[in-house]
Amino acid sequence: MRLWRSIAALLLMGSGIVEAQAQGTISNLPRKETLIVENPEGTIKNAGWFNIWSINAGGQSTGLHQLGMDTFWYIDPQKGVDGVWDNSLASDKPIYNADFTEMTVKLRKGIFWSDGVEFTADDVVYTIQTHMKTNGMRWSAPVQVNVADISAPDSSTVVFKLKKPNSRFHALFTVRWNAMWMMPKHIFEKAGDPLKFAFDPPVTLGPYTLNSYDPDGKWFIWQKRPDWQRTSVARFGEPGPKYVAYIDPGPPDKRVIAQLNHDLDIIHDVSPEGMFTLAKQSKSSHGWFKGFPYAHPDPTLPAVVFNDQNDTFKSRDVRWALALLIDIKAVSMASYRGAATISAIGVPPTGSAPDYYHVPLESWLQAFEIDTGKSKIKPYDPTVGKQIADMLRPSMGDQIPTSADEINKSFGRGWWKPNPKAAHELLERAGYSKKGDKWFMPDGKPFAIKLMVEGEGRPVMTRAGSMITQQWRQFGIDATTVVAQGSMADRRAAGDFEAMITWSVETWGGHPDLSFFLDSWHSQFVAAPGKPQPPRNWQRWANPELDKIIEQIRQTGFDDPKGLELGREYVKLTVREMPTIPLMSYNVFTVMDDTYWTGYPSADKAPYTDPVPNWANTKYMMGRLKPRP
Amino acid sequence: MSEQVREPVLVVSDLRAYYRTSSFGVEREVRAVDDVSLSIEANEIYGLAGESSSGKTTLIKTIAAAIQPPLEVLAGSVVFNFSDRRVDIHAVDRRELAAIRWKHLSYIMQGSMNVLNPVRRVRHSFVDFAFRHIGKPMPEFLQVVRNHLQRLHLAPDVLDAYPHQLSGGMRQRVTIALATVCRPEFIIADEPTTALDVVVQKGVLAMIHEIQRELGSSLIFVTHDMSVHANLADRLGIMYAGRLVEEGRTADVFRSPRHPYTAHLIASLPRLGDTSPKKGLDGAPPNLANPPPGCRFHPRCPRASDICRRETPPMTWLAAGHRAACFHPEPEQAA
Amino acid sequence: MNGYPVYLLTRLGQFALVVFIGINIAFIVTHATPIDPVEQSIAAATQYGSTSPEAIALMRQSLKELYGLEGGPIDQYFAFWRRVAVGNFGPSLSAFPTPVSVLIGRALPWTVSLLVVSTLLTWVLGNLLGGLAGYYRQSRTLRLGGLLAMAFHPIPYYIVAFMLLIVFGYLWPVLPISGGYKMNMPRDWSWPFIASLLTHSILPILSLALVGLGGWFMGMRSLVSNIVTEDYVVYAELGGVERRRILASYVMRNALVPQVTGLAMSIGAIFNGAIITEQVFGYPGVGTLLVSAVYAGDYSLVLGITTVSIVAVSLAVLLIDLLHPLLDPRVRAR
Amino acid sequence: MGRTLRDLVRFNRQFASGVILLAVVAAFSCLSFFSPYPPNDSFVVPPDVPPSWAYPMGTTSRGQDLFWLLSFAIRNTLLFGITVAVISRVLALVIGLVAGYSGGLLDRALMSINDTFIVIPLFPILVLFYFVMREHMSWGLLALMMACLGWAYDARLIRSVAMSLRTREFTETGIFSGMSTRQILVEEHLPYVLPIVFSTTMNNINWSIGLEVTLSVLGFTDINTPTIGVLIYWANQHTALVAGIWWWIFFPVALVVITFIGLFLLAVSMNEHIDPRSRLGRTGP
Repeated sequence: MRLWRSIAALLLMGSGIVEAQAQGTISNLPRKETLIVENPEGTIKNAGWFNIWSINAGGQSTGLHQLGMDTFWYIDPQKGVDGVWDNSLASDKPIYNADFTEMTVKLRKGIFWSDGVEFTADDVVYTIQTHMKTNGMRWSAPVQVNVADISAPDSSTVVFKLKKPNSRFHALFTVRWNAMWMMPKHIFEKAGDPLKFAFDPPVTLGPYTLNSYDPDGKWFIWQKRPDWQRTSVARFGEPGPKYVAYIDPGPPDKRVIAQLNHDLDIIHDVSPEGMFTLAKQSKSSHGWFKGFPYAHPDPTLPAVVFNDQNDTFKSRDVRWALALLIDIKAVSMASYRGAATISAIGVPPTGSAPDYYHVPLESWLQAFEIDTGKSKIKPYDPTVGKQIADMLRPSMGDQIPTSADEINKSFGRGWWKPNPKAAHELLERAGYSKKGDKWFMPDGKPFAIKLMVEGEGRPVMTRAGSMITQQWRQFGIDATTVVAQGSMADRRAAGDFEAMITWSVETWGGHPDLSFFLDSWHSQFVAAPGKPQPPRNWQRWANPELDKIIEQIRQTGFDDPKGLELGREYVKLTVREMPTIPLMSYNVFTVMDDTYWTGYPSADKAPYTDPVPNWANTKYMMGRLKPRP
Repeated sequence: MSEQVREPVLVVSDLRAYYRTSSFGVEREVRAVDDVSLSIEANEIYGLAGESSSGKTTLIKTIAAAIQPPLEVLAGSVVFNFSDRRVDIHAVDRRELAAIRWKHLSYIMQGSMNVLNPVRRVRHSFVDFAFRHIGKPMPEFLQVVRNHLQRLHLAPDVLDAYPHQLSGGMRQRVTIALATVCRPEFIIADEPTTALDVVVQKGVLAMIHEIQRELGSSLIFVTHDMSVHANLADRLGIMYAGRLVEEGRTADVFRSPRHPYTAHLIASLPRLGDTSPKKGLDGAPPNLANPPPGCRFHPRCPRASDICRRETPPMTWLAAGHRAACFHPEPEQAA
Repeated sequence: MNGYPVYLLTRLGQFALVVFIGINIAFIVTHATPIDPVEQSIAAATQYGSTSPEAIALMRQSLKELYGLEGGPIDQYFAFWRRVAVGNFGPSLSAFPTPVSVLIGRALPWTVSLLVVSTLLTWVLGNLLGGLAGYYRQSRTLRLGGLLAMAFHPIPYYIVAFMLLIVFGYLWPVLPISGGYKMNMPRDWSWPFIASLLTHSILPILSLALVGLGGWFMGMRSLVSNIVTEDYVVYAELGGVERRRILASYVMRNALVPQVTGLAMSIGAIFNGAIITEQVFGYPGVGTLLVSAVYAGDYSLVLGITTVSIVAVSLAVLLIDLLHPLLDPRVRAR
Repeated sequence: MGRTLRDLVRFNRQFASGVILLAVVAAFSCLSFFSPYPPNDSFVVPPDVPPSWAYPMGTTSRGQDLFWLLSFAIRNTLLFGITVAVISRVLALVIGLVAGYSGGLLDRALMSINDTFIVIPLFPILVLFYFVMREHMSWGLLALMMACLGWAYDARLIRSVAMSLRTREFTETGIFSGMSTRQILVEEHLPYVLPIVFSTTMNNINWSIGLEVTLSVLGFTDINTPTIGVLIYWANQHTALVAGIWWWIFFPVALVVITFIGLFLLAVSMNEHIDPRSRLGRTGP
């Protein structure tokens, strides 16, 4: 039949096209010189927009802020290439005057923009003044709140005059994920309104410059500057990859497939199962840890965040009761299949934090006691980390570390031991009562909790949430999980939730200072119910003791050891009050493929930076990457 | 009238055509045409009469070889003697059939109001049906068509009309024009005027008659309207329950029907000045899926006897050119 | 024959009404969402980075001014219609200050070409095969084809796309499963670029086609098997008209009339399918844009996309309806 | 009607296979009442066990017995489809009959609304609706919403039948004998329209289940109610496909495809039986 013949011909033609396409994922560039990285922002709506100083207009982690931008300082969430603190555009640490009303910055010399113009103090002054003049730029608000005046005594010195004392003003220019980036004066002063300028192509200060991008926002390719030696990272040697492509590889399944085909060198994050699959099926793929639990613990602390303005959660007894009903082992299994690093206290168990907080406070925690009114209990169980390791060992075998130290690093230390009896007593003291299988609130209504999770955006947290509601349900509380896909940020800010899985604690990772998040927990910033809450005190918790701690930190230098003491005070306070239930660090399954490149950061051999590729700190990774011989 | 004696143009012998269906597991056989024989001479108009579902339309379809499942021809033959060939219409292949149709044998279908393609202009139908037979280049062909239409007193611009723009009568005339444009030797017409009002009907009948005269074709047509038969047919066949029960010259049949069923048909025709009440026929026409044994008319026949219930009466010549299938025919009426 | 102008006017009026009602529904639903674009922007700007609550308050104020979100819903409603009238939906709130029309303009060609190609392909192929299957009812190949087409037909777009993804992306990875063309390929309309476009569109088109084909196939087949018994077809057969001519000019030609109406009725559903397919295959287009706009609370963009799709779909329906009288002379006369 | 159904089962192969497929699905969904586990609890059995005698469909990565979980899911999915179909049938019937019977301005107004619903892209509207309702977006509400969007196509069909009925003799008789419009519609016209309604129901169930699956898989529903879509959603969350937990994807997809084909066969064969001329099975409601 003729029909069949034409169908066959069509198929043949089709397979010809497929054949022609099958070779390589990238056109016109040598794969061996290209690093392909996932950009978790996905598809960029407005791909041709590189003006990172306008809010939310284009992509950020498209390589733009990792490879193209630069600012004074970087704090590494891990050990750092040359220490945690790196003077990048600055040649030295910030120099404050005695009452923290003036900050002087010494600039590094011999740094050039990618178009050959030298970077000087004029660029810094221009950047600050533009933000002072223009409303609605990304850093306009913090600049306008803090800076009274800026001046450049010479081409390599800038002096900030502050409106009021601020011992942490340098944080604005210290990269932890990102910071305020420097603008090229010679480009922007000719561009007119800085809010309406697309900055395409971007003139960069980093070691790479834009090669090409997809107008539909699926990929961005950067190329090493021939004059990379005139950038701040030249100190650490020549960056390895000639080209770096930041792409949208699609949902987790597609990312795994892409890396199995060696078409994606760094996956930003996948599900635990995807990680296990890659570990099993691909010899060249590996995570931050050599084996289980693979993932990189980000210095963020997912927790059950209560809306403490909600009547139900105003009572510390209720909050503690709910904490004592959680079996963290089951949550760890359900969320990360055991690959979580748990933390009982309000500091993420990552970077240098365990040494500063978890270890020194261990004995205090073990002695910590709560009085339920009927009994006194010591809720802390220091062996939970080990229990998780033991639980995993039968199925995971030698991948599970055996030394106590490694277990602590990988799985965390202790947590609260489930204690339904104590929870029962605490709830009764708070006026709750159990009738039959169900708990009732003091007003006689059934005790119901809606726990909000983010859904597909953070699948692991969604799983943790549904496990926790299951545990609460089994105790007789009518708990359900609510998916706030896409509307999470809004509802979190608006206080439109009862409890949610999110984090209100983020730290530098490599530095013990907690001001990064803690300053915003001051009661002066707590919004009235119904009004939007600024980050990051999502729990809207106000406590005079905490205010005192924060006020003292404000008057203490960044590196002052007194800061650490105050940090520990904060930890003890939050353990007693339980304003949120800290669960674990946010472990990111960043998977790196050795097929084309080696030298990625790793926990045991090379903890020089965080591998999670949307962090601007990953610029340090490029210098360490070497083509696989 | 032509005196020349020639072989009949159409000879139908012992034709048997049943509808065979099987739906929901039940086999059904409807004996729509059972052992029918007849012949039609050149230049003759043959009328086929009978009440609805008497099998007359099925017979005519079988003659036209317009057979589609579930209709099946089980026995007998339909043979045409055309000027250049002799054709057993059920024995030839599609290609030959296509060559015969319209050139030698054309067909005016029942419900011919709807036989024209509703989404195309009339001209296209003429081209599709007749172009290959006439064998002339397109402009000349269209001229032939136009002339033909004019001859039938139709304005040639009907060619540019869509069927829905024409009245029922017009459409019927166009269909007749379409059926006759190739000057066929044999025309089959199934209820050509049924749906038309009386005035239009008259015009159409006159037109059929005229064109048949002019072409010298033979014509077989079906209608249940006895007055049309009286006006048009040279010879008349009466069908009852799938069988031909009487056949003769129209005048003879009307004057002296021999089969009791024919007699009843004719007696029930209205006549001017006759006000006597018409006697109806008892019972209903038989179910052809399960016809009565013997003469199929016997349950309703006033003259039926035992033999009628047992045996099928054969077609018997009762007078010159007049035959009927009855054991107890009506007596002949004098002229 | 004054039928056509009247028909035209009625249809145009209907078109205007449909667009009006549709856009109103979209406006109401969009503005009922609790998502605040300012909060979304702040969340995006402060995510991970350092923030001070005082600065956030300032930022919130200046963003509100910048986005022009002041004024009640009524003011916004009228402002919106003014903007629709001039075809300018204002700046996108999640890609400020890029105009919504620029973003849509960039995405629309992908969706439109995906839709047009797959719809035409499906419709033509489905009708052709269905027509043949209805006419040549004995053909085994056509029956088999029909069975296959029908098996896919009742399955929703998502599941079909998902199955294709599994088969061609994982079990037998021969086709690209994401993106519109190969990375770093210059868009110069050279042969390799076109080939790349084609290969990347195979799966999205296939998923739309597999679902759609069965419907047209069955519709046409049953239409044809009814039309075959119509007097004019029987008559044409009796008239010895060539079979191919009967099939084309008599059977199919008449069956097409309702199938064209059917096409108009199903454009909306096919558009839904395209949005879903874009999601599954990471294919650029309006669907991808829409979902990300919804997440970002960018209701300028959401409303822009919904308006454009309502207008585009109704326009397609209108065009098909205007074509209808050309196919069916009986409509013209009415 | 009963006799017709019996005949259809006995002699129409399409209908019979549709009935068998749906009976299997329905029986399976009834098993949910005997499930030893509550549907929302996880880690009640060992995770990731392939299909075996103990777990005929294997277990999920969340430690749920897929067999029992799936029985809940298909029950909820079917209930959802039926709910949407019933509500939207009522709407389609009322609007179709009223428009077809009354004609004139009312007809034109109703049909304009009707055409809007046919033309309007439903998917964006449903997604937006999810954002409006958020956690109040229960299963029932989604069903109601879909019913409100899914009546248009069939209302048009019913209207055309009602229009032809209007010119029939019994309508005239009804009017002359003083029946009210409501009486005429309910007592005279409804019986003619019901068979069509019945067959469109199957198509409508198919349509609504399809959309529910799509919305759920993309995460736009309440994940506390297990449906087929929610099941696939969780499987995707655990990258079940690349992790080799194929049964978690395969069984829900297979079951829902069986349901679709079963409903579709019923619709097609019933439609052929009722009205061999009508066309069926177009995409859309």
